[in-house]
Amino acid sequence: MMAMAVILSFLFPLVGTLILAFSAGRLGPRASATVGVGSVGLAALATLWAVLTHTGGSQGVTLWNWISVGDFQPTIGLAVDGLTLVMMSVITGVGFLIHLFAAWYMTGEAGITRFYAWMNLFVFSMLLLVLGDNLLLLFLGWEGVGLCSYGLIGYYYQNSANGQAAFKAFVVTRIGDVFLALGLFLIFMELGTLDIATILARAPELWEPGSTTANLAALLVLGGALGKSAQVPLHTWLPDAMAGPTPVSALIHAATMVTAGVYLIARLNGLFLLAPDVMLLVGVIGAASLLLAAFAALAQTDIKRVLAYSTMSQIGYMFLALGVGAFDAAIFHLVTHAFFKALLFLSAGAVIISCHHEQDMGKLGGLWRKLPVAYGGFIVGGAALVALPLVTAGFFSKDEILWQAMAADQTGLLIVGLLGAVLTGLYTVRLILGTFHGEPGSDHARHPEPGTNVFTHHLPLVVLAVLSTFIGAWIYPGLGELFPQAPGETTDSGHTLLQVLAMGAAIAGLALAGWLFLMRRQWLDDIARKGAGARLWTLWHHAWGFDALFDRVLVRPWQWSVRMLRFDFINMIMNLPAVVARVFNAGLVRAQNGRTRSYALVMVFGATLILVALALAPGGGA
Amino acid sequence: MELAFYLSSLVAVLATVGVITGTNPVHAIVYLIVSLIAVALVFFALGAPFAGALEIIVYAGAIMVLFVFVVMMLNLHPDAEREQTWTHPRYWLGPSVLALVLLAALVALLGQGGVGETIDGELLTAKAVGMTLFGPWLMVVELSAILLLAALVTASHVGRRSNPLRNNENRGGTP
Amino acid sequence: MLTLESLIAILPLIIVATTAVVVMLGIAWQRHHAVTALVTAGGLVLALLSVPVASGALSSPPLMTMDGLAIMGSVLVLLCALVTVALSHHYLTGYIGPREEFYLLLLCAVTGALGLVASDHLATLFISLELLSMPLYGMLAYSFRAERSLEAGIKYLVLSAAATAFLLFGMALIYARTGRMDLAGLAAGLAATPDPWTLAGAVLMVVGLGFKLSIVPFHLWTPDVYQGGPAPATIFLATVSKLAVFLVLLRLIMVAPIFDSEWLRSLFTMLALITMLGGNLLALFQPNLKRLLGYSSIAHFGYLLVAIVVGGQLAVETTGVYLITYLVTTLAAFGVVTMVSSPFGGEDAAGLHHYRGLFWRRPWLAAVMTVSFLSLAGIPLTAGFIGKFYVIALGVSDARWWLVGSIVAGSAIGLFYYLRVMVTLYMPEPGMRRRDAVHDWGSRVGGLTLMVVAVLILVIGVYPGPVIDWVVGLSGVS
Amino acid sequence: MNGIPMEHGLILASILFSLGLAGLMLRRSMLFVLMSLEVMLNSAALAFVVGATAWNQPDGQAMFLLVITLAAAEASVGLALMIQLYQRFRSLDLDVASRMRG
Amino acid sequence: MILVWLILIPFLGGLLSWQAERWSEHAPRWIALGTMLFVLVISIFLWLTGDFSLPVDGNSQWLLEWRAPWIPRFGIEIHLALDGLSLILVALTGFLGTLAVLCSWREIVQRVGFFHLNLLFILGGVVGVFLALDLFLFFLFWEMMLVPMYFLIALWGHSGSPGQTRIRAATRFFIYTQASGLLMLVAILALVFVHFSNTGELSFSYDALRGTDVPEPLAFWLMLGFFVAFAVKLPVVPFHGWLPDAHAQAPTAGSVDLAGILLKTAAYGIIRFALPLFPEQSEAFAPVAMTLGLVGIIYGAVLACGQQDIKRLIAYTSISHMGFVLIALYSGSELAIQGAIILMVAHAFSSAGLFILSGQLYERIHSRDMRVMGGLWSRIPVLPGFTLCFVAASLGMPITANFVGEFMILFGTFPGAPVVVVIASVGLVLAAIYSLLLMQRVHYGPEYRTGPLKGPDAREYGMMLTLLALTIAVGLYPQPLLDTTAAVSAPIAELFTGGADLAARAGEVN
Repeated sequence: MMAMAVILSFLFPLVGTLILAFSAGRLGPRASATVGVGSVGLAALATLWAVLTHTGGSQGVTLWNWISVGDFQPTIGLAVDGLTLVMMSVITGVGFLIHLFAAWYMTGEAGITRFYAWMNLFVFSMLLLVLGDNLLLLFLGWEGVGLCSYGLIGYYYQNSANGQAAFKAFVVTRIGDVFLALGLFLIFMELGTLDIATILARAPELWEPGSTTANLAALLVLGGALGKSAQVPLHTWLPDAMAGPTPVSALIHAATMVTAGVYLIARLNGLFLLAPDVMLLVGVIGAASLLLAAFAALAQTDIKRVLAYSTMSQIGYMFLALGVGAFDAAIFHLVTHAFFKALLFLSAGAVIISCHHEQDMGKLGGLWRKLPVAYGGFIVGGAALVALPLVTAGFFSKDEILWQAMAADQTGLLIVGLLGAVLTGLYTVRLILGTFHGEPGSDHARHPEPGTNVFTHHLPLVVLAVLSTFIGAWIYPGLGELFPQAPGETTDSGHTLLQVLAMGAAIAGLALAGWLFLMRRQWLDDIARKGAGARLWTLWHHAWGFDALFDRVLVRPWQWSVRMLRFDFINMIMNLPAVVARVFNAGLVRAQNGRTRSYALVMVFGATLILVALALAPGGGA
Repeated sequence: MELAFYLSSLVAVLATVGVITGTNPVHAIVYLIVSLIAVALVFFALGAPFAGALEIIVYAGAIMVLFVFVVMMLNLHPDAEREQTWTHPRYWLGPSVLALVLLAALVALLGQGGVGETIDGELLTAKAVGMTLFGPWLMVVELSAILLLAALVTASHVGRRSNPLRNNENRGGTP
Repeated sequence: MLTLESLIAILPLIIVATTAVVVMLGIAWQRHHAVTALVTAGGLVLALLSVPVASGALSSPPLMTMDGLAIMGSVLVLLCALVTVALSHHYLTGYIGPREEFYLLLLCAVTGALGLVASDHLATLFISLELLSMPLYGMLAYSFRAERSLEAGIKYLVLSAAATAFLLFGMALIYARTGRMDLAGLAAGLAATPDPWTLAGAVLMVVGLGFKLSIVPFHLWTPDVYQGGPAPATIFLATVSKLAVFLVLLRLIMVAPIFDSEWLRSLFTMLALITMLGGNLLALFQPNLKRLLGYSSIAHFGYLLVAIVVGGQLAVETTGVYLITYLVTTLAAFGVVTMVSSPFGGEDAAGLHHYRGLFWRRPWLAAVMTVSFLSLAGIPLTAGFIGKFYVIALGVSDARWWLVGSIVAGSAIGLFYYLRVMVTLYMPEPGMRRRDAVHDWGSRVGGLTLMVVAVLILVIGVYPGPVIDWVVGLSGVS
Repeated sequence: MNGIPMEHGLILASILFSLGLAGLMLRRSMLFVLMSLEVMLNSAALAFVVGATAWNQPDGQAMFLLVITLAAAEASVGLALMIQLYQRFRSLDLDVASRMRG
Repeated sequence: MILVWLILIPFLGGLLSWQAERWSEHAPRWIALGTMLFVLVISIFLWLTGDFSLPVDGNSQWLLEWRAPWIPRFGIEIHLALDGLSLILVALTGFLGTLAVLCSWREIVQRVGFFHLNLLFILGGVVGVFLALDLFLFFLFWEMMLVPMYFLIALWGHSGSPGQTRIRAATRFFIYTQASGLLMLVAILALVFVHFSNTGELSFSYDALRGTDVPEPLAFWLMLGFFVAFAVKLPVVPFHGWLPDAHAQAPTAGSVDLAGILLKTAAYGIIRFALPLFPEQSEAFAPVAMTLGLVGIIYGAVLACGQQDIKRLIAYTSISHMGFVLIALYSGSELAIQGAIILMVAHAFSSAGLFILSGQLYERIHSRDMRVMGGLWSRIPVLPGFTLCFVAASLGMPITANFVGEFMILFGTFPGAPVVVVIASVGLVLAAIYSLLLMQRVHYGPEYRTGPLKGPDAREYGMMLTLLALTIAVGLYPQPLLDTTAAVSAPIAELFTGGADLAARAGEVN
């Protein structure tokens, strides 16, 4: 029963993709949207069915044997447990809302069919990723997500910058994928299986905790997760990925793609527990990404880029949680983040469409009256992002993370987390103020066309807004029993203190932001315009210069070598015999000058040479 | 005997040098005849009078007359020969040195080996040669007869002066 | 002694010589092209038929032998001569001027070739070689009104005479050292270690024979003579002359111990190397088909020299098989040139541009050409591959890696120009003036012969068994 | 003195042979070239006679005869070609007849 | 006898289509199509009816076998045999042959009959290579297919710059392969003569020569002789020079055949001959071969990125992909060798797809230069989508057969040579770069010219769809292929470890 529901849940998007792909332009925009949205809607229903019929524990269903050579026996098989169901719910639920909103957002765009085909495939791949019972099938979904992101980021393909962004997203995540692949090779070699359950069972038996192999395997898997989840240093693709339509950004950031890394590490928790050093590294990377992205978000002018960096920052929180062994907290934050980030993106989308594709904060402003729904979405989503105490979902999940960090005695990480909370307040307020308050910066912002469609515009925003409040935190079931014990579960001392601290940080952030952006605007602008402040601004605006660094270290040498090798120097070397032959030919043909005398000369020369050689040979050659 | 051998050898060599360096065809032919006669004397000195006689009759007599005849027929003059340049060392040095080196190599090889046979000038009569030729060598003689026939046919064909079709000449040799 | 019975052994030679006399008388009586050709062909066929009789003879005349090698040589010489006659007939039909002498000269040359392959004595060797060459001067300069034909004749005469002088001097040195001129005698006289005189003599003989085989560096005459001579004369030069000379060289190696010295072996190795590579390198960009075939024949004899280097039973077999494949291939290639050149009295149509797009005008002729060039290049399913296979096998069996390596290198270089020619046949036709075979070439005697030869290339390539067996049967002797 | 060493006879032949070769390589006139060829053939014939007398055999002299036959045949054909050459180019210069090359 | 027919049918069909040009322009096409379909059907029939389990002791490893004496002087036989590997490759030949005929339907309008003669002769030769077991016969087919391929490129190639380049490309192809082939012939002959001196029997038979005891330095050189011949055709990097030119200049059908099956003959040769004949030497040589494979992966990928000509780009990607195959073949792992077979099949599909697509593009915009493309997505319906699919296949996207192949190779090789796999994995990133670069330059970006272009017709659509379906089918369920070739790969994999095992066992006994 449940197996059926699960199969249906990922079959619907697949069928949707196929219908859309092979319609070859015969479907109109409405029909395409209907198919595209409908298939995900059905998937969401199927997921709901699965959730309802789920009886606990892990249930599996094997469709067929994929490959079978010796020990290498990956199957096309699904495994469903609580984690899977949570992920599925997020993917299909939030995904459905995003699809629905896209029906409004994409109205009048060319290539709706292509858009929905990709979107459906995206959902399908992500579902496969979370459903796969072995790492190879997971990898299949993993790569599929990458491909779909490529197709969607490069959706407006006629602008080559978008193509570049898509390209970058794919290649950077592919670098992570290669690490994951290597991890797979190592795991298979050591454990002889790719089945996740078996791996988790066998790894502790075969590997010493902290052994090199375990560390290496965890490290490689982590590499894969970093790429997909846009953590330092493989994060550079994420801001550029904003080139796609906004619903795509929402899908990538909220429901799919970037959460894959978190899911992977949570899924392979047993593996990481065997490698404490790597666990710590996960936390550190999360903390680093958190801070780095928060600072970068402060200096952005494009609303979508602010959101992008905020995503990176929030994923940093999740990694932080994973790093301290609080897998449940990480997934919790993943879920709430999915709600409010989807809300924020969709609201941003509403603003952008209403203002005729204007997304520069400098050119927006003063919209709060004219776009009330979007404003509402931003307020609620922003509050959740800032983790406004008690009323928002974000507060509960973030608090959990910080508590776990504290419980794990990772004071450093805790401080970073708190600092991040302050910064979050700063950039969120800056974003909302810049977009909705103040003077409009352009004609587009002065005369926006608000969305009016209740079903495709208001409904998704409202639903997500509701989920972003404490209700969202409420409906999270808690997966504690699936994971190894988190540090915070054994003790409760200091939890209250922490909560106060967290609340304080969030409110401090907001207060600081209010003071800075409302009272000291001028002073702030002056600082940002000259001297060290300007340099810092530039540095933050370019997200600490990672792009420039990679450009110098990787891209340019690569381009240089491509240019150098373009003419295939090895082949040129191999052509040397041909050149030699040509030279010899020229020389020999010169001797064929047609003169009998010189023919005789050459002949006599040959004879003489032989005779002289004979005369000089020891004993006359005898 | 020995003296005759070396003396006529010297004459033969000198006359031959005259042949290859001469510019006047008729002079060169005369030099060649001298050289051939000198070689014939060498044959006599070696004890092969039959060979010597044939050398004079056939070579100096018949073949050289043919040369003279052709030279007369073509009415060649010394100036007709366009070898102005050949006095320049650049043109004769290489081939001459090559020929000398070859000679040196041959002489060196001749000096290295050998069976120590000497020629004591014992006479070998024409009869012995004839017995050989018309005994076991009969087939060879027949073959040389065909050789002469072939030469005859070739010479008669190539030597044709008149063209059967005058305009034919234009056809050939177009590049 | 020369007995009647021993004459049976050289029956083919006698028949050919008699035919020559008959043709000469015929010319004197009444010129008639077709009849002359017919008589010539008849004589050659008769000679061919008499080969089995001759091979059954118990003794051979003095200075000659009729062993397996000689029989093989005779058969090949006669067959090639027959094809040449057929092609000559086709070619000379378009010739203005007396045509009949050509057949007479050809018969004389065949007599020489038959004598050469059967020679067992330096005198026979020498006189047969000259008998083979002398008519060739005439044949090459046959259309002497064309400058190039005359030039070819003169060049060949002068250089060949010089080569003959080398050969004679070499013989004289050997004779001076041993006092013997029959090969058996040489073998007996030189059973001890070779000494400088005989080696020098052998080297000079190699120069003389190498010239005829156009071994590098004695090869320079080849392209000019090939290009200038009338096509049938070139064919004869490329097939009969080379075949006979090579066989006699092989015989010398097999019989006379001086030719078996280590020093000479390394000399032959060197010569083989530079001949293979030189011939192929020379041909690379050659636009004239006849010159190109000349260069190619240089290279092929370079390959064949491997047999001389290695020696022994397998070498004889290799020589036989390789020669057969080389002969059919060369006959076909030149045959096409003859076909295309025939209708014109002037210079032969040998420029590659004459053959551009031949496939779309004369598909079968182009097919013959393709097959022969594939065979020259040694591509499987053609006779040439069998030959190349044998040579490589021979080199490998004796572990002569340098030679094997340069065969491979030479083949690779060779491909370049063979392919160039082949693809030209199929390129779109140019608009420019072209020369062409007569329309009904395929139904004429020459054309039919050509087709048979081409089919033979394929048959030998696909099913070489019988040919190999035949050669194996004959190479057992000597 | 008991006879001439065979080497001396052969050295004489070698000298003549080399001179003939030199002539062949040096001269442009076909007449001289033909004469050089005669010299070379003659030197070879001399070598045979030297051998024959040294071994006291008739074979070498018979060979000599054959060589003379060849020389005669060669000369006749050569001269015939030379006449044609002269008719065509009004010159005996062999370098003129070098249209085929390459 | 059915094996003989498998080889003869293309040849006869070729002759027939040549002559059929007299009747009508389309007759040669239909005859050629029928011929190739016939071959395909026969091979599929054999596949369905065959039993591919590992041979039990005493049973022949061959599914079908046919032998007849040919040149008794050297013990040469016409010896044909078929096992799972040959069968799959023969079926592939039949399939790609069909595609080659189909994709030339419109492209070739001149000398149609002769074109199909050449095409079918190539395919006949290839089938011969896959079936021949006598080494002489193998060499014969190996060389024979070159001639028609040469003509195909030289006569029907794309006339890029005036006339000459395609002939140069064809000549270079021919010389490279023939010269290396001759080296193989030398090696074969040396092996035969060693066998002869050991046993007194001249034979070119595979079975007889397999166990030949060759003295050491020679054995290594002989192995190298075989390897070079196959390396040129595969192609392995220093010997790859012929490939980009040949691909770029060849007509679509030629490229399809070249990439799809001719390259596979080399891998087949390594599996069938180079490894079993010289197991110890090959094992010693494996590090070098793997290094060459790595160089090929990286070098091919880097060069692919620098190309302007779309077909050259695809050609260089072939070099990169074949690097994986080479690594696998010398890994001594059954998993990797099986993966190599899958990758061979997958690469045949994906590269054929890309080549056919670039052919179709060429028919529409008359250029292969990517600088004059761009923004084609909006101008041509459907084709860009297919391009993306095959590009995804080429970069090893899961679901496609290429992924299965590459990952099986990497999984299989990792335990034996982890460093190699790590470096090879860089190739996965590079594959992404060059594949997407193709997409980027051709279909994305601003439109170079405007105006819609014709979409695919039923024939083109059908070809693409079939290829794509097969790619995905193999990607999702490669097991039938794996089962068919298991009996071939397992013994090959054992060749390498065999020595070590024996040594270990000997140690135990002592």
